[in-house]
Amino acid sequence: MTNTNDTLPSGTIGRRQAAALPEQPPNLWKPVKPKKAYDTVIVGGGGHGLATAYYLAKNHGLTNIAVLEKGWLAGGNTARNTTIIRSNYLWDESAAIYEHSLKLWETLEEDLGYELFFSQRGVLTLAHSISDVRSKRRNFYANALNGIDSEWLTPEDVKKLVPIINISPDVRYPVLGATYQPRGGIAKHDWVAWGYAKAASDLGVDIIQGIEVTGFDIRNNKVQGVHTSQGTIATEKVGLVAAGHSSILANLAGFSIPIQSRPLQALVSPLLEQVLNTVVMSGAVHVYVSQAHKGELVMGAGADAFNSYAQRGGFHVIEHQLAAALELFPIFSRAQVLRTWGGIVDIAPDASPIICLTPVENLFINCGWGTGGFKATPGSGWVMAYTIATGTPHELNLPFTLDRFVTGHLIDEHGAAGVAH
Amino acid sequence: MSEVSFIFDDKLYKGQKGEPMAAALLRSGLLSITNSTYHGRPRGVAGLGVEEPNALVQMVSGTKESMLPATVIEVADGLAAHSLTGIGALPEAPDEARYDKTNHYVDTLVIGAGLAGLKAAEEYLCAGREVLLIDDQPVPGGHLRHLGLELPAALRDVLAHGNLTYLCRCTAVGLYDQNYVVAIERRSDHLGNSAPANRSRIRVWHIRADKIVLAPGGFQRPLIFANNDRPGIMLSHAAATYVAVHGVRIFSRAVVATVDNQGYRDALRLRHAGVQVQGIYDARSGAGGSSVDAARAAGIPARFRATVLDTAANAEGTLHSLTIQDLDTNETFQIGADLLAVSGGWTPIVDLATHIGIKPVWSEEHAAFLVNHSTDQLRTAGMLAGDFGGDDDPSVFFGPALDPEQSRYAYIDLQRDATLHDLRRGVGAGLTNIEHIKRYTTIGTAHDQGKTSGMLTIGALCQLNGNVSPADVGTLSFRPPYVPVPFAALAGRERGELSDPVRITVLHPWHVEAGAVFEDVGQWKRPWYFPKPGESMEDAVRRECTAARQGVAVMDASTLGKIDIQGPDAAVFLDRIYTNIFSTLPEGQCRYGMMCKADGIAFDDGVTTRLDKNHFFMTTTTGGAAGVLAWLEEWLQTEWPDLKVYCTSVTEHISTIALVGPKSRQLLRELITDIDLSKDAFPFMHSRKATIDGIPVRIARISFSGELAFEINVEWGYARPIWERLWALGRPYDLTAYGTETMHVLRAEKGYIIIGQDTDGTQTPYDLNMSWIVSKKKEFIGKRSFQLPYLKTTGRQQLVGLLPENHDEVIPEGAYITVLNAQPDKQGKTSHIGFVTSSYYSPALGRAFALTLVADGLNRMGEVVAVPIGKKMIHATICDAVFIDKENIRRYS
Amino acid sequence: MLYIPCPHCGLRNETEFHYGAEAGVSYPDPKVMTDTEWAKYLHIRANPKGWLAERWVHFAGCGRWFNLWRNTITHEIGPVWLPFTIQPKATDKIGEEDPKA
Amino acid sequence: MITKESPLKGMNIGIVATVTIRELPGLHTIDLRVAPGTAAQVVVAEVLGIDLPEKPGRTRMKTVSGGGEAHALCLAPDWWLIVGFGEAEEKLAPLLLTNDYHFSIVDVSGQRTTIELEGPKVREVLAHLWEQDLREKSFPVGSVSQGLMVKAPVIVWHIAPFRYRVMVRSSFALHLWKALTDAVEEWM
Repeated sequence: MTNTNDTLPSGTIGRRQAAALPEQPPNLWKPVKPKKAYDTVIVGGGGHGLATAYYLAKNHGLTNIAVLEKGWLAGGNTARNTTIIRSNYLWDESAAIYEHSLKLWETLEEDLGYELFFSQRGVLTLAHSISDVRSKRRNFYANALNGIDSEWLTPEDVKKLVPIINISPDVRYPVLGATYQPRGGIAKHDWVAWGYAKAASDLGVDIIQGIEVTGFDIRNNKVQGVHTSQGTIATEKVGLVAAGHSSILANLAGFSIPIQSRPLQALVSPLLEQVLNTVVMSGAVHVYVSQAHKGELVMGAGADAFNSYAQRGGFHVIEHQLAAALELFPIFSRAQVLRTWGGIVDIAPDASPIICLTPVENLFINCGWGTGGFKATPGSGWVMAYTIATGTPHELNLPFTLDRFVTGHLIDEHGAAGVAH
Repeated sequence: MSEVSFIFDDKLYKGQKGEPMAAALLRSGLLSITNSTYHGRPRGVAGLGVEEPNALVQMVSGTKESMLPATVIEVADGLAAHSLTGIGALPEAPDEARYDKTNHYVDTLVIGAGLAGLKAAEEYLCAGREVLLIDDQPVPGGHLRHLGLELPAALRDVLAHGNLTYLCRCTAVGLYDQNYVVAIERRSDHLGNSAPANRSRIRVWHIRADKIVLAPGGFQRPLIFANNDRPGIMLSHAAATYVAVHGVRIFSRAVVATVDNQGYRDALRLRHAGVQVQGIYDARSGAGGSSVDAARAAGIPARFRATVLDTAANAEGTLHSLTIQDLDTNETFQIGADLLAVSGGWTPIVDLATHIGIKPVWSEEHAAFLVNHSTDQLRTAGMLAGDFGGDDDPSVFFGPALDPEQSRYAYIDLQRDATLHDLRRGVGAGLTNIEHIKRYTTIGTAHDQGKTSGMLTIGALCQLNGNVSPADVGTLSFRPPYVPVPFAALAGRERGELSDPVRITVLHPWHVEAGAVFEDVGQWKRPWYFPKPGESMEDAVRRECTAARQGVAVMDASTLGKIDIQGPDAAVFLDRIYTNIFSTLPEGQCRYGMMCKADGIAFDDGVTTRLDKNHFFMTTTTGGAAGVLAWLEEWLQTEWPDLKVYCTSVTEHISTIALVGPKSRQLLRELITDIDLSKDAFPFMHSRKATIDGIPVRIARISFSGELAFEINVEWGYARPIWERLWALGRPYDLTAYGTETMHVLRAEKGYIIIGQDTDGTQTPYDLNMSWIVSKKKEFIGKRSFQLPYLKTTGRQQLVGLLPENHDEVIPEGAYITVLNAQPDKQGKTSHIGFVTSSYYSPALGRAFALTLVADGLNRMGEVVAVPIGKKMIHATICDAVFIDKENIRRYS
Repeated sequence: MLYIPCPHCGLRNETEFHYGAEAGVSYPDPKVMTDTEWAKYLHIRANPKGWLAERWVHFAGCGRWFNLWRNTITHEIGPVWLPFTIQPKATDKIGEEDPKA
Repeated sequence: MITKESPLKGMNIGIVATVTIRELPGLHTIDLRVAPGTAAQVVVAEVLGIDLPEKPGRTRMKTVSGGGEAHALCLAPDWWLIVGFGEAEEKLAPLLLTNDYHFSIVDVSGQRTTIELEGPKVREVLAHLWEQDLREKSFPVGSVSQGLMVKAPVIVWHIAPFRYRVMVRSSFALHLWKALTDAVEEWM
């Protein structure tokens, strides 16, 4: 459901009615203390972890579950992304899982009974050179075969959709065309996590903040519990869903994963009159922009080159990105950068996720979403819940194993995606 | 100071040049400036600088920047603005202003030119350091300016010191790792219409300093009470400054509500400026200090344990009267006032310090979060370090206890219209972490990023959580930039043609004159095709192709990467780098080679010539040039230091001209007379030195078209004259220039791949039907990966040709291929067997054709397949990927 | 914008360098590798929280590869060393715990 | 008669009150690669008759036949750019053939285009585009450094007081020229 109407009285001076967010529900998740034992422990209280807990409870009837969050709920990448949602990925395996996710998005507000500002305003992916056009068109044809809504737009079509975009052939990297996914869009990130948290909590899931997992109780290569900053918690199954800390947790459990953790920055402007009703992405010049419901421009930058857990990146990345943005949107010249921030993205060698069993029995891992995690939240939680509940991967996450790095069966979204916000 | 006039909300105002617009508006009696964003309540100026939560304006003059606080805009002639309700607008008109950047290195950077900053600067100057002093105000002195005081002479000397650079109107917006600061200097807005055209409006400073001193000062806090947002309610320091320094004379009856001695100091200033101060209501149970005594001596009634509970407004919505509450008896009474000056204590500006992860520490003594930090690299000073000056003993008090109804109008974040009520709901919803409260209430997310509301939120949470200490609640996280910065400033000069380098060959001007249409290949501009007047692209490409196949055509191949490789181990080295063998290559001969990464995936290819035993000349793809050289260096430096090899890029030292076609030898004979170009004397894939008018050139019989072809390699600077001469000689041959499109058609007709077009980063040489190039005899990078299960499975996609049934139908590149009559499954998915990588019309074949990657393609020869294009279904036949001259007679001719 | 100490050119902005991930992962003998061992060489690199011994190349300057210790939480930069020389401890300069020690 | 043509042909010398920008066409340069501290380095230096500074960033000058100036610019521990020394190649060629010494020489005269900037504000102008430290104490006369200028690979060479040479990869020459002439805008 697309929500654009305001629910609070609005200011009248100035050129625009102020759109306000509706009041949040009077209750979210129940504050609880950790129990001595659970059937399943989810490590990581971000969107993916909360969604995993929710689907374990809802789809598989497992409610004796704890979600353990080191910091504050959804304070990691869930709070730090650009909220872009789409499913028009190149490879069949990727398209399948992201499309599954998008289908879940389309009913999520009803499902959770929570306003998420899920807005299917469409996602444009621009092409700026002939080879860029070639690969984007391939993407478009691939989507068509996979039953994913996708259109190919000429620069003129793009201009109709986004009147403020500059399609002049004279700019350094002119717009030569674009793929368009009408069902793509954005949602309000914090509320997605809170919606899952509330729904999971209502189903009896324990959500515990400020508790850090310091190790695992593993006997006969089988996980028996987790050691935490608040003591050991016994459990039969553990799901690691802690983007930005996956390598650390895997090492604690005694195995290595092919993940590098990098800073990924984003920024937001002050409230502005609506000028952009579509999500615009351009991997070639690293511009990922949408205008949120309240009116702020939300932009994503490219990932920094080096490993870091500092949740901050280099300012030069922001500067180059804004230069590119102004070539595309001259009207942004006087928009202001209000706030910049960084998340920690776990990037696998093929820029595809890892959702699978691990060398440790009953220990499952979900990581490596790179820059694409937010859009995958429902689908990721859904297949992770299935994998944990049944002990076997769902066909949707079957290709996304750790084993693929040994067999060589990578799902290389690098060539296709660049930075796949 | 001179008087200027400016326009606000379409009315003319007078002001003193350089004073804040807020001061001029107040002096003229404009109390209510705008309505609030969501609640639509009247709001007026409440602060003194960037912390201002209400008075946001959009410039109508100049660059029309939006969301600027009237408290920081300096009035000048010709300036015009209008009020905003907290939502900015992006003007359509192009931004004509100039924005630039500079890079600056200095021994010591001092941020903040208040007393603390100036004293620090003096200290480092005395120690012989060079100092850069930046400050966001138009004049130095910090609070002195607000007090209307002059700088002491000693500090004026600091500013005059030869080793000091002082930048005013320059705001440090971000502190980054290794003492890197980004600062924004606003350089022309204050000049109004007298700003020079060539002066950049905003300059971004990238500053790297050995030592940084943070002396940013602080913001005064408001208090939380019902209806605390009315015009006429101001921070006491702001009110006193507007009245005492800027001559605002619109207030007659003032009341001061305070929790520190600042309230007394400001009450005195108001009083001295002729404002009747009816009372100071101090929430503390008592306080000493000179300012308290002075206020008493001045006869200003002061009362402890009392504060403001609520306010009332007159018809215009501006302050009319207050309800004062005795905090011991809870008795209340009314008092009339048109100015309420509030002093809730000071909040040091911790923002920059927290940018690099320094955690502020709560000080009960100062009733504030401090950063008292001192290392070799970074030091804090002034208020931030706990030096509040004055005679203060502040207390922790944020406001009286309010009932639910009152809390609906007790504003914490005035920009976001977020109230104590909203905050209570958040706590009620089970939220404990301040970051959750922020997101639940949107407090601190507005234009001012919580500069005044942040501490109020912490204070309110302390009360709601049972009077815990702010230390337990912690601060909100601050992120760059400290104040909003226009996109244009951060883009700087990186606009238009300077937004990214345009790389061109030395022949580029000729191509332009010849009317070439260009394509971007990475940063290069390459001629795509050369249309004659009236020709379509299709016409031009067909003409160019035909010339190359039947006559003689020429192209500028200078963008190819070129690497000079020398040393006794050069051949061994190439054997390890390339999948095929180069040590057996005779001197003076060329060989096509392919490179894989360690994962076995093809990543670059090109022809390498052995100039002599220990000397090779490698060419790479245009896009791969830098990557390949880096790849070679990485292996030499980090794995094989024992190999005696040196690699040198000569991409732009050597220009390459490709002469192609059955008549190319004839034409070349006229240009090159000192070597025998005959088939036998100069066979295919051989290289010869020659001269043209004494200019040394190297000729190679290399063909990317399958035709008889020669490459002329010559020093960059000589390429244009030689190209010109070739054209003069070529006229009788109808010499034709061709671009990248024709090059692609010609090579595709021969089944020659282009890495990056016919590959997508998942193909091994085997997949490209090039097992012949993979040496079985030797080790090379990537070989091991060919043994990985998935890379040796049968049925992998392989490079094959495709011929559409309809000869004129050029299949779109990127299109997917299915078996005949493929049907979608229940999820609407249709499985495919591959896709089209290259597709063109071939004049030579008189039909369209394509190169494709098809699963098990080599075993599907002759199979008719389908290519769905939307509703349309193209039928085509899989065939060998070589379409022309399979026997290679032409290139050998 | 990290300020990276090139052992040959001195301190330079991060934009002059390319990142090379974990240091000290040398090319193994492919002939004796199991698929699993080979995959480890291809894809597994250290990704610790804290001190990381990593490779950089000063591509825009001298073009040389080198190694340094960097703290992935604080971005503090520790000792630098050249390929094929003894790897110092992160503690040599800063007095932090060396994860590999 | 064939004469060289510069990538900046037709670009007028940009002169403003405070800075002069001009191209120095036809500068002869070769890349010399030889391992430091080896016999090869000693012999090469002897044959060239110019000592090779061992620290990247340093330069040496010698006057050559005809009174011209030749310079050796140390770009990396084993990499020198030899500027204005036409005979260098033929002097070293025989030594290379002996195969007794491992080094390489490559004529790269075309690889880079040299732009010279001079004037009282030259450092301010360069600071707009050059991220490295130009302070006298960090980059005195005689220093050389490689880096990126408006994303173009360059060698910046402080050849004399208030005089700098920027040697840019030739395909970027026009791009850099435009950026430099833009950067002087405010220093007119």
